[in-house]
Amino acid sequence: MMDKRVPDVPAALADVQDGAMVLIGGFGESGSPIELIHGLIDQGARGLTVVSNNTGNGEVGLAALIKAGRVAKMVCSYPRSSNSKVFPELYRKGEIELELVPQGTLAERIRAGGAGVPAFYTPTGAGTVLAEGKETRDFDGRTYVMERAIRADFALVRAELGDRFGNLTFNKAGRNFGPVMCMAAKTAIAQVRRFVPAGEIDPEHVVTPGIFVGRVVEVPEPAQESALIEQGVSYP
Amino acid sequence: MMDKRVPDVPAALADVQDGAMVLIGGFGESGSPIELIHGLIDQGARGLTVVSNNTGNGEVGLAALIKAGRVAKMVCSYPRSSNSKVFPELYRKGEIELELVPQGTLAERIRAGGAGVPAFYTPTGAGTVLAEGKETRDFDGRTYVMERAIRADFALVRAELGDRFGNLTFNKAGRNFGPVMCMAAKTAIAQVRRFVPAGEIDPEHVVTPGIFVGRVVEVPEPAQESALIEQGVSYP
Amino acid sequence: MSDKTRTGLSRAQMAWRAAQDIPDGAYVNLGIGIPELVADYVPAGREVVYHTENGILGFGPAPEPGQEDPDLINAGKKPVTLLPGAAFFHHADSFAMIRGGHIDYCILGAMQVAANGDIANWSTGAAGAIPAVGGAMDLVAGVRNVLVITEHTTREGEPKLMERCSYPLTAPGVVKRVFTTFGVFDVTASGFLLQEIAPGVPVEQVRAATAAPLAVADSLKEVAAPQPEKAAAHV
Amino acid sequence: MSDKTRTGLSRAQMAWRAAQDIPDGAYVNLGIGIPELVADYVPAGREVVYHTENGILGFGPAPEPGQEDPDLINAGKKPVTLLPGAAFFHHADSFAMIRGGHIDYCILGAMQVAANGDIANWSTGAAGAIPAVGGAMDLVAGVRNVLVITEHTTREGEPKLMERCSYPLTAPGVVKRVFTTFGVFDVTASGFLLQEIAPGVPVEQVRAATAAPLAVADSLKEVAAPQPEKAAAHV
Repeated sequence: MMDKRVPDVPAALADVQDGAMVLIGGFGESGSPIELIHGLIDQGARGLTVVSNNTGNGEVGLAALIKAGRVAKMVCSYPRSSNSKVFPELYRKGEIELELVPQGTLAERIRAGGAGVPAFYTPTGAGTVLAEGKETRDFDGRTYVMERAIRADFALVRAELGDRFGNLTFNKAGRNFGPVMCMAAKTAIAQVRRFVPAGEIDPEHVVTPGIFVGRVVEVPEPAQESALIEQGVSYP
Repeated sequence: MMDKRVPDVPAALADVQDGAMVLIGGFGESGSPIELIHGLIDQGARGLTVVSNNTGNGEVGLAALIKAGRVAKMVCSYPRSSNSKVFPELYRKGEIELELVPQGTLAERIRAGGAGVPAFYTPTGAGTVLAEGKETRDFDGRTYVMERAIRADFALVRAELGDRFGNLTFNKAGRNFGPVMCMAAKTAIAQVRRFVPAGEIDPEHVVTPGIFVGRVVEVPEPAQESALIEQGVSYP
Repeated sequence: MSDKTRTGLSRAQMAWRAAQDIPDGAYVNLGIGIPELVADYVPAGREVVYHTENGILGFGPAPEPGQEDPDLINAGKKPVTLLPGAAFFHHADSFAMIRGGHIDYCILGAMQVAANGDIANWSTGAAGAIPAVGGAMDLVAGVRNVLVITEHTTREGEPKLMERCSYPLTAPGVVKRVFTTFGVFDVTASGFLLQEIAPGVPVEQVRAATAAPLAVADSLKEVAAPQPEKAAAHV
Repeated sequence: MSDKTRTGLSRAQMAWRAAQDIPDGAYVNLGIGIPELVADYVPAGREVVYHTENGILGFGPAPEPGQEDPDLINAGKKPVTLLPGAAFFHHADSFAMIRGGHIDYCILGAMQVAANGDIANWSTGAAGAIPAVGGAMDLVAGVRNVLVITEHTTREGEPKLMERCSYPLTAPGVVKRVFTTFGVFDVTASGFLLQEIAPGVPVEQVRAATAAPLAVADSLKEVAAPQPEKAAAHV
């Protein structure tokens, strides 16, 4: 029987190896799989390359993973925010690498990785410093940049409902990078607010078909990053 | 006020010009916008380039459009079927051009057109006659074919529900090419089984956001191609 | 062709044998024809999720007569049903599943398979034929394990396992295993390797019907398929 | 800076003026800062659908206090509400809308805009700064009409309308029109063209604060924005 449900967060993350490439969903705290990120801190893998739109806030979630020294390299579009101290500090000290990617290019590179497309052309970034060192090419009189696909070992995402096949729905704009990150990882791990029996999600309403998902773990009341920060939490 | 609803099929198709490039949804009869296709026959535009997975059956729908001599060129993956006579006959006589594209490449080229990606690489077709004359390139030791995006003047698709903003849902596997074709056309026209008030489609369940749709026309009881053929219908 | 020692496995037996290779929890795409029969023979206790390139995961068998829905069909345009946990998606997502390596197995028919894993299953290249490819090239280029089920020879007795394909390729070097009337053939770095043979068929007969060098596994055994009559009864 | 003839338009007046350029039925993406105010001034009778790159079409104003949902936010990470007809979608689809030319207008802030339409709004290129680009490059490369709202000069009085940008570009040659404290500037093939001027501001003052040649339209008129006090009251 196909059953992708795992009993808890440690079981979901047990085989993340040192040096793994990990996609982490979320746009700021929206859709951020905070319990999975904290589980990854507990699990201990080091030297990670993390692909995520931002670099976290305060000292919880992604910021805590970075603070714990587990991330060798960040691939992201917007590594600073009103409340990000951890990444900027390490970056200035030269202790973490950064690959800066325009947000839409980041999403499209991840989708390409999931779709078996090794490279594509985009107008975004053409004529800017972010295209330096990249191949460019003209099509129909406009210059485009060639971008390579991103594939990863793991994806960690937050979803709303999940069933034993790994079918997922998301909550509002918390959907953001979740669906494409599930596509691009060898093992996509989703924390869901609620397990539902197979068939409870209408086949018309499935957002991420289970084929893209490796494991589902139930986290009924996920923490909000901003609430933890307000409470002065520093993980672990 | 934004209102993409039009009163009838002729109003939806009034400005299709001779020589237009038209994407037509459907996988066989599933999801085929048969009333819009018949409307296009009535409307009279000639010299069309039609992009559609198949070439129609019997003498209704897409086959009837071809039979009426309106299609100069077909771009499709599977131009024959158990009940297709019209296209093969014209093709053998040299009266219609064919660009044969693998089905997944066809879908991806259309999506790329809608997503502002002018070209991408795919493993599909590499080392076959369908890659002849196309650029190939190795990435990580495997050969890929460069494929160009498809953009069109119009898309004709069949959907299930539609609202005044053009938001759409589809019916089961009738979804097939509909969403990507809507993305890739300057004017996407959807025949929907039912108009619904804005907000009736849950924002989580919208399959094609209205931004990709230009016009919506209600066709409450769409004909099925196979039923028309059984009845011996030949359109017009 | 009534002599069982000459005919080898039935279509149902070939499908039965291929089905034994599908592990529990696999995502599988079945081609039109004999491959469709595979679903009937997946061993009890294994749950397999079927993908069809027109946009469904998790479909089930044909519906009762009268329950057909023209929008609920497989890639062969035959009516199917839905199992709990099914999902619909558009064509670009469906082929992302294929091209992105998310489908574990595809089982296809073929006109020819070559000793180097090349497959030809979309065109004879004959002048005047209407070329039609559908999703065949995407499947063989993208799916992790490409398996072929085919009669060992054409109706005219021409070999289908070749040194090199004479028909236009669907993709080069992708086939892992072939199930034919005469047995189970792995495609190895040094060509075809006969792993299992149809009961009562001599190796020399297989060789004679194969247009490529044929190695025979030391561990060669008979295909343990149920009797054709019995297997056929399931269909 | 209390002298109105020197300060020109208020933030609200700039937003008001930009809002007049948005036609009925447009899909619009508003940047963070002054551009956000534009939504308050779209003339009655015009229906505009707002897009935010994190995955919503059809959002509305901020919710009542206590009604905020951390998963219902805009690209500036501020809470929003939904209007009837809204839709959610993932990031690849959201940027397909942007890159694919489906968004009619984006209205953004800028550090610098050049006479050739170049825009710099993501980085000063200063050593030690943490580079961060977000969706800025996608928006200016993909949206059909890129409009900029900005103070005419920096807080330090440095010009922001330049012959060429000195900061790293967000994209070359994309800006169509700039709304500043001092007026409305079209980017034409021959550089900046002053189309409308803030009431009471002399052209020479505008020229002096602009680091590029400035042509003045024959049809130059005053910006017809409501009084700053009145406009500000709407915010």
